[in-house]
Amino acid sequence: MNGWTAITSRLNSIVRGYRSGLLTAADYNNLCQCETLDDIKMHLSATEYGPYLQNEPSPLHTTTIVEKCTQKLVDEYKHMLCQATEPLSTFLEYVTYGHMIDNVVLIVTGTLHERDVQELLEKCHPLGMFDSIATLAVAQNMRELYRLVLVDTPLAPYFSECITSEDLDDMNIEIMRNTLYKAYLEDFYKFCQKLGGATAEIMSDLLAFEADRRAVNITINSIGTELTRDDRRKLYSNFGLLYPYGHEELAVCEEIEQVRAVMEKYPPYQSIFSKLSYGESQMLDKAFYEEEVKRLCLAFEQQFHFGVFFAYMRLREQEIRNLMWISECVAQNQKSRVHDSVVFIF
Amino acid sequence: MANKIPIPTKSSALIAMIADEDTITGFLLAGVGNVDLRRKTNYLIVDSKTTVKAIEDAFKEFTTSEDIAIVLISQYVANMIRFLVDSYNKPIPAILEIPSKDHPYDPTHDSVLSRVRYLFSAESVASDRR
Amino acid sequence: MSGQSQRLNVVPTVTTLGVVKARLVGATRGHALLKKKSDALTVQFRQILKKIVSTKESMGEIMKESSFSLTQAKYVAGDNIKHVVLENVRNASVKVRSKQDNVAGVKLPRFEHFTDGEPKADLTGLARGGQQVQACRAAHIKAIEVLVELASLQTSFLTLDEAIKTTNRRVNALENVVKPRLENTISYIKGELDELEREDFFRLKKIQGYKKREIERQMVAGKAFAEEQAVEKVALMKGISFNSAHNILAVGAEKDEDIIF
Amino acid sequence: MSSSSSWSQALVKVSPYTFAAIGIAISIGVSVLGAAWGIYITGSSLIGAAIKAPRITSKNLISVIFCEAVAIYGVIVAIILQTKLESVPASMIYAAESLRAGYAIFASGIIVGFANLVCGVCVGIIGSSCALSDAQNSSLFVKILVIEIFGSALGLFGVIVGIIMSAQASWPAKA
Repeated sequence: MNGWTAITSRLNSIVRGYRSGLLTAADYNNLCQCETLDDIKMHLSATEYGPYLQNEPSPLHTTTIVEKCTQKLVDEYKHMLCQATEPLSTFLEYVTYGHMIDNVVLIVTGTLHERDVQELLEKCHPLGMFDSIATLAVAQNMRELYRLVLVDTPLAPYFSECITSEDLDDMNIEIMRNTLYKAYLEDFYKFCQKLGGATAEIMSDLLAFEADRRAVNITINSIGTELTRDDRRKLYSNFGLLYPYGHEELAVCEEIEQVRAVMEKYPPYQSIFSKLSYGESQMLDKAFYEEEVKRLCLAFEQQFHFGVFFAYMRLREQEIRNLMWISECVAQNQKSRVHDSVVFIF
Repeated sequence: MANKIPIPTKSSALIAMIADEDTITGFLLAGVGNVDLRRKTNYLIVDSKTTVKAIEDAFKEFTTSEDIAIVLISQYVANMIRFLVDSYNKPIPAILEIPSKDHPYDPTHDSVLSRVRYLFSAESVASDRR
Repeated sequence: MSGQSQRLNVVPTVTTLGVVKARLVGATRGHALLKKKSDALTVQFRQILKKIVSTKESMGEIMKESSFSLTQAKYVAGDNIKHVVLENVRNASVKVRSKQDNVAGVKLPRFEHFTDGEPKADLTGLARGGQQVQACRAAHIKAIEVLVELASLQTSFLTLDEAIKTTNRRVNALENVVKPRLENTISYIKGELDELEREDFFRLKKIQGYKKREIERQMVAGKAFAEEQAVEKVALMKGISFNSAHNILAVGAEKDEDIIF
Repeated sequence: MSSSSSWSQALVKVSPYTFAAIGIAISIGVSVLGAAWGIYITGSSLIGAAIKAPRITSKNLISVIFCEAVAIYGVIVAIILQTKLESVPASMIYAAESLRAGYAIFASGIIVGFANLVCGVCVGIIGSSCALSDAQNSSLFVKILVIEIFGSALGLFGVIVGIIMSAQASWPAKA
């Protein structure tokens, strides 16, 4: 009950209330039956997304749906953040650092290519916005940008830890992103350990899963690229079930089957990999998402911890992904594929 | 043969695009995109805010550009500037109407395909005439 | 034949006839050749037509697949992936090369795509959905292949269409204008020549008749003269000419007329 | 042996009235603390959960009432205890019986107070869970209510023992 106050408790109930607003399997079944995007809108208007979609003009685009659903998530997030007290507010901020990294990296990329920063700002994920993000726009060169990132963003520790201003110029942008993300995950993990109690317990499980998933994905995706083993090793987060022995083994993997062999030594992941037929890797992401959702839902089974906030945000994001998938399938007339990637949350 | 347009043979040319964001993203991923020194792109992203004027300008620019061999244009975008597309009759750059994901492909609107269809149906009659 | 106006304005002579006939032969040969060309083009044209229709249909499929693969990538890697891609554009690695094909003398453009430099096996979506991104890239490259093929087909279609139209116009021109005109001219010249010949013949006939009559008359005259001679001989033999006086009178009368003028 | 400064001396020398009064104070004070803590936990969750599911408010007031009951136990026991507090002649004040009565009231106060404190917290946490689960799934309400009743029974045990204990308290007769 560390840091547990009436406000936290109330927010906790609110977030659980929000959770009950997540779409159910019945909703998904209905949505999967839709023929047009307007049908989807009609179905969604009966759910919590209704107010967000009701004023949209009729030729609906999938991007609009996704945008509005994200808007709802952002509104809820802001509502919670406004009311949160320490240490919950810090925790909530941590939850969005992932998006923030994406945004900063996007702006850095844009600045490298001398794009109009105003345009870039529009493309940033709303969850990853912070007040001073616009100041990054004034940077003229890399050195200045680096300085601004250090001064103005909450990500400064990660930057100063992992990246020098010279790196900004020649480092591969994806490696930079993943280095930052690694630092972020480790920091978040430490923060949760510091909070202690049920929060530490649950969050370490969730974050370890996240870290392991990233490790596996990075391994699989870097097979056949110029990423060296050492570089690959450096992108793995230093915690999680796979740390450290699994990481050593993953770092030297050269094909998917080897990854599978490594992962099958770990019981929680064995089930994921055993679901995949031999040589298939396309469904891996979905399997991971399913596992993640399962774990996130479990976080709601306990009370008096911050994991629910993290879990809720992640579940909402998954739901938005599902909605995007369904609406894209409907828009592209690929109804037969609808069920391929929808991860039911309940 | 006075009006014969010479076909330029060049070693390399670009593919220009006027389409919605997702289609362009896909093709850029494939490596079609190009940004030249003056920060000019060889693609135009059409969203709800893009004006018809902008599309027209881009279309004219792409079709008159030297180093563009093919212009891919989303069908629904082509419908917006149908008169321009229809009045265009040079062989190079070739205008190609492509379906976009939100708008299922409608062969009746394709200026070339409609001619093809017409010719197909008129073929039996036409072959007598020829 | 549509009237005599449809002929060349020539002097109907045998030489001209020769010239015109040579032109007719040329026109006929040209017509046959053009007809063949047109047939060849039409064959090509129809092949292209069929290909266009089938390629357009398959293009629909492939575009659908590729945009779906993008959806898959977006599902796994997040919506942000498109911004990442958009911002990372530098130089085109997939380009088009155009060359020419020659079909029955018509130059058809042919596009070929090629990858410039090494394909960017970059690390987009390293932590999430890199494989889907790669799959999406592959799908779009496939789509580009089809689109480039379609583009060359379409350009060929337009060019061929134009070429066939011109060729047909020429064939028709030869068939319906030039040839009839030449034929008309030939027949006109022939007619004229025949006319001349007939006139000649008639004239000759006429002259012949005239000559015959003359000969007859001369023969008659000769006969008469011979008779006269005989009579004269007789008269001479008799010693008296009962005609000579009369002859002299007649000659004298003619001479009198001359004198009057 | 300086008995006057040892703890045992202190316990004996302190007035039984003091013990009795502290006992009464603990019984009401700590009980109310427990009840308040319970209501605090339940109430904040209830308010939060009621935003999305307003129907649960009236039903889940029962959790608050359960917590409130804990305070009422404290009040009842305090009243009972204070009726036990009788005045005795000054000479009898350190008599064994007086000391026993003082300790009995003191102990009974502590028993009731702390039993009610943990009972209040327990009912509060269960009540908070009850509100949250009811908001998600109304069929869970009755089931959790049963648990809550068991939790609130804990306080009752303390009350019963406390009352029996206080019955032991008998002051020496005035005569």
